[in-house]
Amino acid sequence: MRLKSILCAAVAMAALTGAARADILIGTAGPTTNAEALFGTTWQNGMELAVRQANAAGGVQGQKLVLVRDDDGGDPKQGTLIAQKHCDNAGMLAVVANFNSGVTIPSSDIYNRCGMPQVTNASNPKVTKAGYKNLFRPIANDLSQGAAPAEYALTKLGAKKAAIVHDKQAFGQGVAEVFRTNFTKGGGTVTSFSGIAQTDVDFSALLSTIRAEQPDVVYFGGVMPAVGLFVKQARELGIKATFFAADSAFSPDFIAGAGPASEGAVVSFQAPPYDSSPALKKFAADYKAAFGEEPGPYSAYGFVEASIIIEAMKKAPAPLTRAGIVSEIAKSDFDGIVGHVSFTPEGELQKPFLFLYGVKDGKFDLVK
Amino acid sequence: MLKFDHVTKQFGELAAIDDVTFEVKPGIITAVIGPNGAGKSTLVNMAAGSYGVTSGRILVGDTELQKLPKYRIAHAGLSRTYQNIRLFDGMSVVKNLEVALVPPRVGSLIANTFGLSGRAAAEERRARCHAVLERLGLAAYAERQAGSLAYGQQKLVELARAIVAEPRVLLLDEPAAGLNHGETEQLKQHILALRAPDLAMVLIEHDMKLIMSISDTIVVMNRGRVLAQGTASEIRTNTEVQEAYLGQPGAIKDIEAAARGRRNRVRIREGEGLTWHQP
Amino acid sequence: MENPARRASTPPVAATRKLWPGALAMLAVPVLLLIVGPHLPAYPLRILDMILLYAILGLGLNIIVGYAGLLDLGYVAFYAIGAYSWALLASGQFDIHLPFALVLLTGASLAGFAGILLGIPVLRLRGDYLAIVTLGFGEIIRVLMNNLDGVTNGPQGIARIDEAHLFGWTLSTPDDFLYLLVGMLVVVFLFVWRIQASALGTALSAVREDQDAARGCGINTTRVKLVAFAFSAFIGGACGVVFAAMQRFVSPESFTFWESLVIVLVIVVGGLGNPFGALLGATLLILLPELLRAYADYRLLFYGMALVIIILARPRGLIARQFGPSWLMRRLGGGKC
Amino acid sequence: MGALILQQTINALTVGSIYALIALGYTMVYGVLRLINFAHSELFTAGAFIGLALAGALGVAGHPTGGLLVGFITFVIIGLAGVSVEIVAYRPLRGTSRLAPMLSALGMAVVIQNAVMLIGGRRPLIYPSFLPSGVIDVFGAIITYKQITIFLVAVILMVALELFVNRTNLGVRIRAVAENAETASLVGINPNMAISLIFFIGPGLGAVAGILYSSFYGVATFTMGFVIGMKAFTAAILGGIGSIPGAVLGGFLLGFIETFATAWMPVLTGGLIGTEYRDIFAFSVLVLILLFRPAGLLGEHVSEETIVYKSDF
Repeated sequence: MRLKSILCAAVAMAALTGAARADILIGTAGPTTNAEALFGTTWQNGMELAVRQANAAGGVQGQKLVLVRDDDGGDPKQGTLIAQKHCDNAGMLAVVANFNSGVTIPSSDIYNRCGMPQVTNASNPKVTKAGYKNLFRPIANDLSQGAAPAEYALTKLGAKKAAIVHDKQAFGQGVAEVFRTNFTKGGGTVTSFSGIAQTDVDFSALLSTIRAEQPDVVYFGGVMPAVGLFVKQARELGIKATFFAADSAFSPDFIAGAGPASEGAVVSFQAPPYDSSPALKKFAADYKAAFGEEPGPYSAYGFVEASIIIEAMKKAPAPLTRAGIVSEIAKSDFDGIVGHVSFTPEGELQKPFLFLYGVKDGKFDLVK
Repeated sequence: MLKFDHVTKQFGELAAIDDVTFEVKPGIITAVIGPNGAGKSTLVNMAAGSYGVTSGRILVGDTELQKLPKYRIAHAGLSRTYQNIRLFDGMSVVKNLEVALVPPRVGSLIANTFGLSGRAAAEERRARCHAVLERLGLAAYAERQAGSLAYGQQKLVELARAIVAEPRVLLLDEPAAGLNHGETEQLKQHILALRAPDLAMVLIEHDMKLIMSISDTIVVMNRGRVLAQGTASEIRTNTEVQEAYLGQPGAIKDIEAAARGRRNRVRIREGEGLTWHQP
Repeated sequence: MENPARRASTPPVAATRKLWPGALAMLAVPVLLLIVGPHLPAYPLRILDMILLYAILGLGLNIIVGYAGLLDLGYVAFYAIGAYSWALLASGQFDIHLPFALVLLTGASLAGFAGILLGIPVLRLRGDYLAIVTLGFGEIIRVLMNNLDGVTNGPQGIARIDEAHLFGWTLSTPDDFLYLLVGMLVVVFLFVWRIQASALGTALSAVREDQDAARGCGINTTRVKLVAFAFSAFIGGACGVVFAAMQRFVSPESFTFWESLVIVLVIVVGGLGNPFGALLGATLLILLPELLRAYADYRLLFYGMALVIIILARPRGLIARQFGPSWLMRRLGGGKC
Repeated sequence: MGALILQQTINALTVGSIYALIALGYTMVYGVLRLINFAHSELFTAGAFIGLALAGALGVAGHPTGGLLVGFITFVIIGLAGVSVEIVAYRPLRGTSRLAPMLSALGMAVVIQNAVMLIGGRRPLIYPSFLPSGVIDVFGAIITYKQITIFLVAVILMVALELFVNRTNLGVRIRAVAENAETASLVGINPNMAISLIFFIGPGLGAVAGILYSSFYGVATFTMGFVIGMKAFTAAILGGIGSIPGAVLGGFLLGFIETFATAWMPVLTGGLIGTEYRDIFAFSVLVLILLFRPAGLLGEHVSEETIVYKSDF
């Protein structure tokens, strides 16, 4: 037993180096070196911003916050190792983890065992199925992300035929299937439902086939940069349909990458326009000041997710404990920069919000 | 014991071996000689299963070798050495020999692995290997890596590997090539000591002195055909043989090039320089 | 006259060596792991579990790559087959809940069977052609897992896999898996060592050194390669079952080409064909990226550099082939061998 | 229908051109060192990034003629990088084992990819096209000038390489080393010189492919090399690795297999087998071809007795 406590102490010490003893640690893990590195990094930057602003405002209960960033490479195995690392660290009181559903599911087991408040960015409906009380998802799951565009296409655009393409990843295929279900339910016809590889860059073969189907809308379940390439190549081949894409396309990269081809494309995103409220305007400006670039597609989510933890910490009884923070997060009831945050008993957002944007004159323009 | 029965080998248009028939008897040493490209190596390679046979039969006892895969030919009791040494360089000398004694049935191999059977047999195989090494004066090198030995020793290890399985037919492909005088003499003694009533030995060699001194019968080949067969003194006086050996080397080279043909590698042979074989 | 080649001879003087010093030295490792392991905090303990898992994978792949000299770049396929066996046969996916021991055997056997099925057509290919076909096989299996939505849930993966129970013992914490993995390691280690020391090992070595000469010596090279493939795949499959039981979640992203490369790295960095090498290689390759976490963005850069430096410094691996368990036994046992 | 077939053929030729260009680098290195140069795909990526930086520095982004200059300079830079990689990471390992240099190459691939990430950033870079824009409509199929340019550049480079290797003194030296380094050194050819030359040309061509690729698709990401590298390597194997015409054939063939699998498989199987089975189809074709031609389409089948290397690894 003595051996164990000595080793524990040694590890805790090692983990704490770089952070003053009294600091409160918030952990995070996401992909920062693989193909999704841009998402993971800018997502974590969003949290970083929230933490910095909290510190500038005097920290939480007189203590400073430190964000411990880790790279899980989108790999479930690494995700579980990091989860255990965070769990073992006594100074770590909450985590924002993980970015991918496939990593969140196995790691949530581990976070659950050590009672760690876990706020996730994973949108797959399955993530919250285990019923862990310490797991919260402050974003809309794939069900609403796929449903809203289908409804919009049917009612507003009067679309009859849709071609659906997805990247065979948990997220892309998930939203694409929801779109298919809702589009068919609403009386539309799905002309084709095709999978591609996430790393694909050449869609000419598939697009040539889709062109022959003459769909009214094309839904792309996938992420950048594939979605930008897809739209661009489709226009080059003369496809006239309206394109729909999910949140990762809500980025200047999409408009710049696809160029004029992006005009008219509809993108779903879980935040109102950056210029729609002073809070969002301030976020976008602060982000640019801190990191020298525009926010990434998931930066706002990262900011909100960290904010939820920080808000809970402010209210939790001192001394702060993981359990105390969990119960405070569950009681969350405040307006984040993107919308009102409060959770169902399952840890889902009470009222998921989703906005649809159309690209107009090289800018995202709220359409719904 | 080993019988070539109207054997022909075509490489494209060229008949490297053209209707060859002769028999190698047990208990004696049969040498096969001939100028470069006469087809000696092709004959050995066909018997050992490295080359397919175009037509004809090659027999050990009643077994038709030309139908068998290479490893079954070994099981039929034929083993060989190579013109260019082909030892298992990274393995110890004794392991090299053990390869030739690996049980043929894969089922028993698996059983051995799990320790279900064959412990005694494994010991016995090892003992046999050591015995053969002892006989060829290699006992001291048993645990050395085969690739680390001197050339002459490697040649002997190859011989040891060829005889450890107690073959009925032993093909020696230029065993003395590259050996110095003393080593050749030693080799000669070993070959002579191997002579046994139930072992047919075939010797392919360029060293005429060695051949004349140990062969019981000599087969002379030229341009893929058997030119003559007889004892050393008969061959020496045969006029046809003399002609063949003094004949045009150029023609022979063509055949050889064809025999090795179709490979896209630069090779330098004596006096030839760099040649390109286009695909 | 008697054929001298058949003359019997007395075997060499029986070796007077002791077995216990070597055996003791080797047993010390698992015993130490069992004593120290459970006292480790959970994070290092989980890393230790991963190291053990990759060590076992390395031992398995060594049979093909290290012993038989055939480069398999798709080993992860067998690992995946094992993992999905547990995921499908012990979860709510089809509401089948088989016991762990049974699935361990089934999953490993399925993988072994897949190894044979793959081996029959492709084993006549040589060198890099075999490597690329195995790579293709690995990708085919992964893409299949990703595409067969009705069976494997596709990219969503299979979650909420059962907890493993082995003869009444519940495997749930990292400690539990430490015991299981140490046990497996000992068994697999002894097994691959047996292979190396047995006639099968001799045959495989001959295939590695010179396939044609081996055939000329009477080795049915295709058959022994097939056996090697099956054994290797069997071990890979068993590891997959354990991995799925540990994670209680499987998805295709755990079985990428990169995983195959990592397992090849484990054995090459450690020492090809040497069971100790696999242990050392796994330790290094799993520990290194974790230790480098402090370097954040530079982590993988340093990881790559470290790999190149290690390989440049020890091109034949950290422990050369000949310094395997047999060597250790001789070395510590004294006497002649 | 005819237009669709024509369209898909053009699509396949474009993709195939890029595969073929990258495959050349693999096949040349393999032909000489029997090494799978994992770092090749990352040099391809680095080429695209350096090309972009150069275009910015020279102020020629988006000009086809400026592209020629950028392509040339990038060829030289990446060529030199390739030579350095060989000298640092592969040369010391020559003659040790076959796996050591291959895994050293893997380590280099990780290093280069992460260096590109750290220097070039994680954000997908919007790539200015160096290719002329415009389309022609041929019987209902749309052919872009970009596609035509890529195809032409690839063909010109491949013909130039073939001529270089077969008709020039340096080329013959390379081939001599490829055939047999030992023999070549006997006739006075320095194998190191020839190997360096190969590591200059192969990655150089890869870098040009990188610029073409990014110009065509309009984007460059630091991770783009890995998958396309694997495909190009597959193409090289398909054609018969070590053979230059083989790499070209393999590249185009893989382009066709992928394109037609995507376009027709769902149609032919009534939707039973979707586009997501493309890679399975491609690898299955590879396996089948290798079963009937174990050394690839244009590779040479070496008979047992003439095998120079006794062991595979």
